[in-house]
Amino acid sequence: MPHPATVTLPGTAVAERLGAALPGAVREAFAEHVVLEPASLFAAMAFMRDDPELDAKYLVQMCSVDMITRIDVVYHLASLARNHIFEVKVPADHERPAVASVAPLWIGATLQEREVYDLMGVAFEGHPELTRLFLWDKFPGHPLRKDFMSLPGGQKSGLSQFPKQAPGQTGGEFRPRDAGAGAP
Amino acid sequence: MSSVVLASVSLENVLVIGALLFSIGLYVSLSKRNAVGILMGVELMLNAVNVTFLAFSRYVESPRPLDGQVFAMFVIAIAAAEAAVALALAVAVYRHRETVNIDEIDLLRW
Amino acid sequence: MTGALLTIITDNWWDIRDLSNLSGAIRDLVSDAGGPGWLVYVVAGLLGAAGIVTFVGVTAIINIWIERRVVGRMQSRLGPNRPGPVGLLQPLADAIKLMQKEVLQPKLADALVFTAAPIAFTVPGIAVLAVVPWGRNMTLASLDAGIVFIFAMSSLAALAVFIGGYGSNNKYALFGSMRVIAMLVTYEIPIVMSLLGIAMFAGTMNLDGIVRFQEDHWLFLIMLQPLAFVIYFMSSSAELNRTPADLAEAESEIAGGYHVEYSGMKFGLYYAAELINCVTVSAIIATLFLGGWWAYKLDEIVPGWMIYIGKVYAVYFLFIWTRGTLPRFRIDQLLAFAWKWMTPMALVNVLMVAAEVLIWEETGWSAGVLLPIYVVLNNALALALIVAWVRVFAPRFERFPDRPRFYSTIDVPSLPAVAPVQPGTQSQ
Amino acid sequence: MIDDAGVVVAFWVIAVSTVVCALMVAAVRNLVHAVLFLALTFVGVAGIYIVLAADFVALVQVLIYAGAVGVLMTFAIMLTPAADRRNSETIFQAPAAVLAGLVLAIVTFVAYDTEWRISGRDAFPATAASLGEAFLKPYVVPFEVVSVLLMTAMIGAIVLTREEGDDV
Amino acid sequence: MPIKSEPVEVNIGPQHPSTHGVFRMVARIDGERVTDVKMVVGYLHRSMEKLAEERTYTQNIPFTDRMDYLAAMTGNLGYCLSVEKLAGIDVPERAQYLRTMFSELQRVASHCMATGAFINDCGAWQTPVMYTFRDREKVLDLFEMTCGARITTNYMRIGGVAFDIPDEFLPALDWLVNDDLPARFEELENLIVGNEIILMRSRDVGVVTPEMAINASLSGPMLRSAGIAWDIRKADPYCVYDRMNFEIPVGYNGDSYDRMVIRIEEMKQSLRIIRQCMAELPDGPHKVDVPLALRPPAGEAYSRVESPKGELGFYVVSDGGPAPYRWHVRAPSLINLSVLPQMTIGQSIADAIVTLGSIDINVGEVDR
Repeated sequence: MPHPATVTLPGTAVAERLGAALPGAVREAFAEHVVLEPASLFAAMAFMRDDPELDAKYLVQMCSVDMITRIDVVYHLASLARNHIFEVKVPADHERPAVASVAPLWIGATLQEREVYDLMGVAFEGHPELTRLFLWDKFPGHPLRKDFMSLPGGQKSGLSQFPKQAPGQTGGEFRPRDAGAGAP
Repeated sequence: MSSVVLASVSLENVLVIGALLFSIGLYVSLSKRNAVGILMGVELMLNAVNVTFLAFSRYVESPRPLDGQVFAMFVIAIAAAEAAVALALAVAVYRHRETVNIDEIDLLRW
Repeated sequence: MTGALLTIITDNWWDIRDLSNLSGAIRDLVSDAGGPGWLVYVVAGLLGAAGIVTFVGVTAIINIWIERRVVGRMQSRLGPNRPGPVGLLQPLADAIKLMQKEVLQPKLADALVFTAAPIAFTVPGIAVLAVVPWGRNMTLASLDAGIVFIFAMSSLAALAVFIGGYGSNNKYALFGSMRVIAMLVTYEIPIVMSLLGIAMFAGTMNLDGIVRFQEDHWLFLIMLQPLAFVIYFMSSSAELNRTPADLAEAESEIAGGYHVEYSGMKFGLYYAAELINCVTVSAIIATLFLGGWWAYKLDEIVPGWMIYIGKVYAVYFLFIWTRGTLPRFRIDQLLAFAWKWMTPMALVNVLMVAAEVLIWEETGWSAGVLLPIYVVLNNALALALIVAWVRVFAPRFERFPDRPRFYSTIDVPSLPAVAPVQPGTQSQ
Repeated sequence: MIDDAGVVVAFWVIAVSTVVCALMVAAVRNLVHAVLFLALTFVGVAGIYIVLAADFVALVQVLIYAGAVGVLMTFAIMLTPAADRRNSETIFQAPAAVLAGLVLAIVTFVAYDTEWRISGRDAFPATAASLGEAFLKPYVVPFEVVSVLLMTAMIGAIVLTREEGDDV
Repeated sequence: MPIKSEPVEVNIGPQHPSTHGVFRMVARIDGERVTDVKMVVGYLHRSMEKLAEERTYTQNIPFTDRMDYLAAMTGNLGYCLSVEKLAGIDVPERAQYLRTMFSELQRVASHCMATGAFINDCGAWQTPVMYTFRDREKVLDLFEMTCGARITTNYMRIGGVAFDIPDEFLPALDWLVNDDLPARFEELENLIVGNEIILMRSRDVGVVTPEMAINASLSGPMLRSAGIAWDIRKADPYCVYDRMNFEIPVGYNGDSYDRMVIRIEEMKQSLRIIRQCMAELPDGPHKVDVPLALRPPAGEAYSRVESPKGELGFYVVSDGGPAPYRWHVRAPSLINLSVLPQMTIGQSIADAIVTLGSIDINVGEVDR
């Protein structure tokens, strides 16, 4: 008999279902994920969790991605009963990222939000005890941010110190310099 | 060594030791501030009494010499019961008054 | 003078089973030499004590090796085999290591109590061996209230443990020592009750007398008193806080128990004291239940004390066996077990024994007839009691409760979303 | 009259050390040390019993006093953590000392003054069996009364220290 | 008037014999009862997610061994699957069968470790741990035979497996799976699961209700012990799991006892899978070669694997460059811990240790 494979709901289906209930909650919808308005995040999440259709009772995982201009907080929600999974993103300001916390909705989110706060600096309002999870309290800055290395006095990061192209060559094949037979 | 004088242990010597223990017990129970301290004094006094009982049963002429030891056993049993109740009292008082110093436990009603 | 000395040890050197009562023999020797009366007791006492302390010292060393090898064997691994031919020098290596280790003392611990504790813990353990009969007349102090002496010494251990826990001024240590004292006090009652049965049957509390009773009536007391043996073994394994009752130094819970602050030779003393206490309890069980140095016809051939030490190690193996296999009780389960199971069973045992001894006294039948009946009766009764008690009182535990269900596909019931409960506010 | 030199030496050594331990109970500053010295005194007194040829009573003394009462005292101290642990004295210290000295003087005078009817018998043989007889033949009523007393004391202690919440 | 005993703050860990690594639990206890639990993690934080952004996709594979160092194979597999999903690489049949076989072997090894450590926490001093470790050694020897390493195997590559299995691998595996391990599991079951004291110590200890399990996004044995039949190998089959027929054990009341029994049953099911894999192992290439500096198209992918600890997910975001732009790992151990306070508060301190042992966390995975 055919094994049930997890269905990944397309962002548009989620957006249309969500838009019907909470107009204005969805900023835009892509094939894989849906982007929510930060303001109506908590309401949208509560709706998605309690909606019999979406039934997102299982928060699979949450993390954050530093997109230089903004910081995306990514949630993967799933329904075990219906065996479907979908992705939700919330953009947050890059300098002082702040997003509503979903800890009151899922216990699983408590530790994961503390990790995102610790490594990316996203402040979650409404989290019962938002402290650093891994690093010690007086650690300067949040390591997973792309601009972390450019702290005053911070070293240059590993690979990025080598020039991407040899001098004077633009694109195309790399031409080795003429080594001149045995020149010192 | 002055063994001539002390060649033997007479009844009086043992009674003196008993009296010494008794007076120390009396002093401790009268002068200590802590309830448990007082109980220690009482226990010492009871021990002293036991020593004298056994001394008499060992030395003094009597139809049933073992009665002294029977009495000593009864004293030990009762002392244990008394210690248990007294300490239970001390703990109960501590629970209400947060202290076991007898100076501060003077109200008849709390 | 040397002639007199030789009379103590019979002509063939290996057969010292004729060594009559230690102090009696020495009294003849000293009185021949014209010494004052009281000197005899001092010399006899010292000699006996020296003998017992060397036995204890040697046993402590050997036991470390035996225990680690046997437990190793049970865990399908080798156990110490590096130092010495088959790891025999391992205990020596441990002892030397412990001796040269620096003895740390926490700053706030009060010195007097901190140093007194290990000594106070070891002395009662060794003192009990003075009462135990090693051979036909080889008892250092055959007190006529031997069993009460054993209780007295084991009750002293409670105070010593407290001193250790309180002295080292450490939260874990105090926690551990409180647990141990609760256990010791709880388990003293079943111990006293179970040995009461033995004293009643043997008619005397003198350990020599008990062994002679077993010799005269040609049986081991374990046959007459199986229930007492079971109760005594279990409660003494709790008294010695060995698995399954090693609550005190439950490593996985409060690391270390009452001897957590000790290091160097002080810890060595605690470690040795635990082994010595275990040997002492094995010695008591061997004497009271397994007939001490007497073994049917065997003790004519083999010297009595060899049989006795063999029995001590046999019982000691039982303790190692339980230590090797059983997991640990929780403190409340342990105490409930003592109050709800051991003490009532011990009471029933005492009543049984009283009835039987009364019948034996009143009817005046010969022991030869009555004792076999008692043996069968007691064993059957013990078995019935244990099974009935477990059936009635033990919580319902079938061997393999509710096997897990097996699903070939996922099946998740649609459950209501639950409001997450923040910690601390949960079911209080 | 005990005149065997060894026993006399033993008696005086034990007696003096017991009195010293008793004095330490009064003098030592920390309450827990006081309890430990008390336990030592109990063991010392047991030694005196043995010299007075009461071996069974000595064993019972060690068992009940040093074992049980000692532990009872330590539990009492542990159950009252906030109370001060100093072995301090009240204002009645001086009068207490005087009274104790007076009692000591009177008892020693009486001891040495009256001439006791010393019996010439030797020390008792093993006393355990005869004590058992004594308890069950002449003193059976007090024996039962004491057991009842112990029961009531136990129940009293439990009732005093039980809290409402405890499930007994 | 309750006895005023001031609560004591007890530190369990980080150097504690029973916390499976440097995990610190600060428990406030009142007598024996635990009144408050605070978890302190981060002692083993190596910030792998930052390092991964500096290395190419293939160079990141060794990180996955060192996260859950007791289940390296499933770590490698999870990561390779997510990159293959991102880059659209399909893996030859033989590699898929080998991957399934090795991840099931890794499950047996990890569950052996978990069961042994759990019984050790219950107090059976070292004996059952020795038995389970002896069985785990045999599995590790098989790993060493194929990829040279016992723990940090680094065996899987993007597009297949690093080496093909040597000739003497299959006979050895056949002996292990058919003759040796079933008897060992029988022995383990009788020695421990039927043991009265273990039953007393682990029944109704650390109970998780089904609703709380889903809400706290638990996974693996934790979820299945609460009575929810959810397993990624069944729900979202990867490799060749859809061709295997096996069953997932599910418990009743979510206590430590159920978790232990489930782990032992899962080991038996793993043996079943391995037997089927060995029977249907096809020939063919064990790897499709992928350029070393693989540049997957810009985009993101989340794929998940059923590791012994639970659902191990990899969320990889690529910007077209040789190194991943963002590399996030869903660590089942960390998420399974979020429900620890609810489970231990109100119980005795000894039960808290047993509960922690039954969750079977791996601090390398918690801290990453």
